[in-house]
Amino acid sequence: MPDAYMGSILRVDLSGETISEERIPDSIYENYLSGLGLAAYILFKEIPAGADPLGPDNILGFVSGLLTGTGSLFAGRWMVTGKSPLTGGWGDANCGGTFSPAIKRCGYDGIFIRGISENPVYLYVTGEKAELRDASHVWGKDAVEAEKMLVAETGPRSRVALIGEAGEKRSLISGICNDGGRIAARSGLGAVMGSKRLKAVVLNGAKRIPVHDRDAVHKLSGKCGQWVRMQSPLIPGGMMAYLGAFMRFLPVQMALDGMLYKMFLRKWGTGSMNQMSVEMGDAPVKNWLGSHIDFTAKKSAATNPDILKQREIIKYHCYACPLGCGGICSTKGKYARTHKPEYESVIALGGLCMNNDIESIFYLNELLNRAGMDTISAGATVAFAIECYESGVITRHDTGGLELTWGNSTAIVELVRAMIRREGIGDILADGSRKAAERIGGDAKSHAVHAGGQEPGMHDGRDDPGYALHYSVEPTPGRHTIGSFMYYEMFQLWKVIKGLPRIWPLYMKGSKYTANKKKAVMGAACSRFMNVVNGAGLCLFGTFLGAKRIPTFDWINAATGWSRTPEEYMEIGGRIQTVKQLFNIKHGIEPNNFLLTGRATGDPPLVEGANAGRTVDIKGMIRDYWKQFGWDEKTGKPTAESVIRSGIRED
Amino acid sequence: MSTYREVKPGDKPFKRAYVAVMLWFVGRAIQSAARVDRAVRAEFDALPEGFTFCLGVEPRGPFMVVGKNRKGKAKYLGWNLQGREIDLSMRIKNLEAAILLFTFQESDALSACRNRIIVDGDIPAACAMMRVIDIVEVYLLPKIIARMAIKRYPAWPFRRKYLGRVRIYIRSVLGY
Amino acid sequence: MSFTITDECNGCGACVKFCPVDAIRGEKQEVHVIHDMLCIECGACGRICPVEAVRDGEGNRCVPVRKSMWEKPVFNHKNCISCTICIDACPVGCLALARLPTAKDPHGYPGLKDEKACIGCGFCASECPTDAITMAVPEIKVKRGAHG
Amino acid sequence: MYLPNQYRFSCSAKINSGTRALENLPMELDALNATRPLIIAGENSPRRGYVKKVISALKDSGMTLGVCDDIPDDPDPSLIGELVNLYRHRDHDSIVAVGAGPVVDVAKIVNIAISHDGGASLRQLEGGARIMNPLGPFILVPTAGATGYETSRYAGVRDMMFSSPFLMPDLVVIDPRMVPAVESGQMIDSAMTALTHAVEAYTSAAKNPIADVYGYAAIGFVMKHLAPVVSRPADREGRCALVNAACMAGCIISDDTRGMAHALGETVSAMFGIARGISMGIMLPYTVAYRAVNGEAFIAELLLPVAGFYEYGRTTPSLRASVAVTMMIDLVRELNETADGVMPRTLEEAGVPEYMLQDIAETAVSHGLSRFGRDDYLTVARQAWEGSPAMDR
Repeated sequence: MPDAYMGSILRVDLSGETISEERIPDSIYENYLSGLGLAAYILFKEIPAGADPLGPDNILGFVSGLLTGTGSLFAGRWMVTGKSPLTGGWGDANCGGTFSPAIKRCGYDGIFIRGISENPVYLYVTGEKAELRDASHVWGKDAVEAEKMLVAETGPRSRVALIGEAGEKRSLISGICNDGGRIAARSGLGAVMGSKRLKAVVLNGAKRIPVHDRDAVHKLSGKCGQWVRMQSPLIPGGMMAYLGAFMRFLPVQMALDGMLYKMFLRKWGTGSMNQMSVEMGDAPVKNWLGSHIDFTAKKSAATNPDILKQREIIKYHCYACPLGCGGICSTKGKYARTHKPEYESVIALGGLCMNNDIESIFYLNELLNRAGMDTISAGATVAFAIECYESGVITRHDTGGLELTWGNSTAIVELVRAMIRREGIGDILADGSRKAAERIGGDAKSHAVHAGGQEPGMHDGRDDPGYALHYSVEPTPGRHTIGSFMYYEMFQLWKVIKGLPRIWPLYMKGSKYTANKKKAVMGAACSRFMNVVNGAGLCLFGTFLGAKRIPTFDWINAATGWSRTPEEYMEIGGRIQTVKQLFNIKHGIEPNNFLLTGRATGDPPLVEGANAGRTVDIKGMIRDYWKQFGWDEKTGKPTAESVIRSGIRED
Repeated sequence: MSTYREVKPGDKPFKRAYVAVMLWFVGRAIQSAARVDRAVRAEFDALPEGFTFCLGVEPRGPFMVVGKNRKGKAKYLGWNLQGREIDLSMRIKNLEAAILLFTFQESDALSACRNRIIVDGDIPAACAMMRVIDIVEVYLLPKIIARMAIKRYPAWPFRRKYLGRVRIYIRSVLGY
Repeated sequence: MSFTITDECNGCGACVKFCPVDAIRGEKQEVHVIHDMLCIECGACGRICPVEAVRDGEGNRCVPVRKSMWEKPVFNHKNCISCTICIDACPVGCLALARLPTAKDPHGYPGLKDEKACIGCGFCASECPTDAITMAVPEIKVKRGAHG
Repeated sequence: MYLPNQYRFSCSAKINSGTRALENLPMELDALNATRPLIIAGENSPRRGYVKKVISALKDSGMTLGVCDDIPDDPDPSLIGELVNLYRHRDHDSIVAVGAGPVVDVAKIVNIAISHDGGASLRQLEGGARIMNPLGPFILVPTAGATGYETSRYAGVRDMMFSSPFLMPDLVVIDPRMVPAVESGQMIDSAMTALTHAVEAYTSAAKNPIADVYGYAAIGFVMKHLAPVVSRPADREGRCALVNAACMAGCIISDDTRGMAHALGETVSAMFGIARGISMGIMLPYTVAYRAVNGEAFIAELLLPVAGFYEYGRTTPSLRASVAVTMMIDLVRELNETADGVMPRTLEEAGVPEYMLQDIAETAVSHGLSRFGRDDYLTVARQAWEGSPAMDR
């Protein structure tokens, strides 16, 4: 009898319209956990080498986490996985809301979909049966509207994950939405769903999720909840910019304790960092060319977290989340309500494009959420287009009359609209900046910032080299949710795992930028740990509380009845990382090709601002990082030895 | 429902009393004027036998009734409408309008234009009665006030005006 | 372990109406059957069955309870961390998050949105990680009749 | 004056306007055979003393009144049921609605409900032309803020919408005492709504000679009195004229006359939280200009009520439409200056971002209030945003 996991998956073949259930042996869960690990294992095995990401062979996997529904907190993340059409390698994206428990309540740990349907369909799953239904009436509708229609059709308890217009039009930067505009955005998996003509997955189950020792889980959760509720008065939101500026001047760096960041999150959400990040050099500005000198505190004042908070109607809590960093906000215009724009969206659509019109950011955020397009990639692509326009690579004729200058919010909105509809220049840009640069040709390539085709998140590797490292080395490049040195500080893994370097409360800033073995160990630990976290379905923000305060490993033990040490879990994390890397190798990816564009790593370095003169020794760090996994340090390919050691059978 | 309430709007006893007194006096004055003034008598002569006229305030009064008795004389018939057949009734739509009229802020002609008076009956007779009332007002009121109350102030010889006024006042008060 | 129905069942169909997962099938006036893969052991059928024909997972006879006496969740907002686990745990979806009417707190707290729909299964209470929910029979407002 | 091939005009509303017009209430009620009126008033009416004045007008009538004076601005449909119960259980036989906007809507719907007892539920009577019989006695006392919907054939609360000529009140009592000087925003809001109704009815293809006269008066009153009233709120006659204009405009609106300014104004209002009259007022000149340029026949006639005989007579016929537009824009400019900042001149000043214009056009089409298409709306919205009306050539 499985505990914590449901023990089976649902397989759907859209071409043959067959649906089947498959039991997964316990050993798989023991070796790969559930969630991301389970998906990595299945997709690595089943997607044939060189498969077309938008073809019938690609498998789209919706997976829940191992801890979801067991009573552990922060366990509300679901993941969508597949071969990414954006990078050509492993693709996964991660989202909150209420979809994750819904997968398990239907009795599955994952739903894996292959094939291509002839007509638009949606998958309807209850605890009893699964079927494909006609979706022609919702095809073409935006994600929020379509979700409402599907919920009205199938009952109020239905949970829906679906694509918007961008996904339908196979924009390579589209994602999959749920819960009224939350979106698993990265890796372009919306396009995969669109290519399968699968509009939505509608889940309506009510099964109970088995737990080995519910009381023990609850006890751990109760303690963790205490930490989350602890809140002290904070400085006003307008002061955050000055705090950032202060930190920019300090020669020493304070190790960030996750409790402080948690308090920011609970009060303002991720938007707490909007201004601070620009000031301290964490947020890229002007398509990674600018700094706080270009986008001054006065300009960014419109993104003051207090201003965003004023529009909050109610805090938004994902499933099992005591933190509630999200918010439902009122907004002007066509849509009365919107999810509060996250930090990444605000910077990508704001500072990166030099746009300080907060109203337009709210609007773009809602527009992109409804269309199911990644705000980070869309913002970065717009910034790329603006730079092209300003430097004369594209002209007014190409843009269809749009005056694409820095900060022209009207033009930015028009451009994003065109991208969603794939009209005019929007059609060229709708697949992200790398594809756009290829299409435009000429000098455009030098203006695109990406790693392996995916635009990096809105954290500057020149400020925290850890980001640059993970943008470049992960099987899903350009991701800011895996690791960085700041994350490592907050994870506080050394407190529960032996052998990991500890961070002192104060250290010299300069030490952050040296590439050495310690950094590689830290990076690898982050990667391993995040694989465990994603296997368990936990939220990154929860893990920021610190390993002592959020009992990740204890929760898994209590929920499954296993008794493993944190080190063993980290090994599982490593195994998942290796499988993902093997997936990329299988599909012909050279890991070296995922290197982040030089501009974002300080090559050439900036001349002014917080990150002036800094260049990240990215190649050195990558070498050390790969060595940590026992992979070939030049090519990044897992050696036969490392594969055998991690217990992966390539059958 | 939180605040439904029933309201009795109440009365306006003073205004009502004032209007009643005025009506009573005007009624008696018409009666006397018909005896004193030739023009008034002529108007009454033209009216049919047994003609009754009432002036009053909607909806609950007060009223006054003036009639032409069998001898062809105008007679104040009191305030009660009950049991009478009224040939011509002029009713002021509300007490406030009556106050306007009887405090001479508004002439009866103006009042009629402003849709405050309902006339029920023969129109020539109504016009005749309006003329009578105008004349009576000239007798009763000093020139300054009367000028506001009637359309055009007549130029009467001294005898008619002042002697008539004295006679009418005496007759009205004494009631013969 | 699934609940079961014995042949004492008179086929009245009361349980079908209350089963949140549509696990009970059967013709009217005939013995009904609970689908063991679908049953979530909420016990609503046992509470409503007028002839005590339902056995729980361990085979014990379920005792019917008058519907007004079914237990309903009571929320202790002091302990509550708004994690929404209870909302998802509810098989009939009768809970919802809402801001407390008096407090300035921008976080929503769970409450019974649809009291009539509640089947008293107690899943919300059992899944609540902070024991902020207790199940209790709602106090009945005693109507003062003519006899005091 | 234009005589259509075929037309129909009906307006059951008797208007009783002027100083102490309220005092006629007892008599008028009597004429309607009503002895127990139910007074329905908004929640702000006790503060302004509206209900008190109505009650004192009914003094000496010997009637017993029911008073409900806390109808909120966003009434809940359940309220209607409660009022209907009250009406029935307390033996009322008529309704006196005191107020403007939602209060009157509630009162009208209550009147429908009490007149259709048994059988049909309210929901079945929704939409157009389902109410075939006259309703109970219904008297309206508009207060400051009346927009004209009060006297119209429409009533709506939340998603319930009714339309029937029988919804027009039997009597409208406009008394200057009930129209106190309010803040200029509200004054402009209601007057501009009335102006929009009147202009659209006056220029619509569904116009007819009698409606034209109503429209003529309404447009004239607003054009003449709005700016003076805003700059000098003590102007009692002006205020009374504006409420008269609103009532007359309300009498002539129907589905056929509500046009482009209406559709765009409502859309912008809903999307950006701008008062409905204000956004209609911004839109109105530009929609008129657009329609004139697109060759609609009756726009030139608009100059007559807008500017008066003299101006009309001395203007070349080909220029009349554009002069009318200019005069309406001038009115908006004047309001903008006198009522500091309450009345924006363009959509841009109203805080509408340029990139939202598309959405406005699309939403306006989806509301389907008039026959124009997305591109028409977009053009007009852009012109209103920039403040440059469409001109010939």
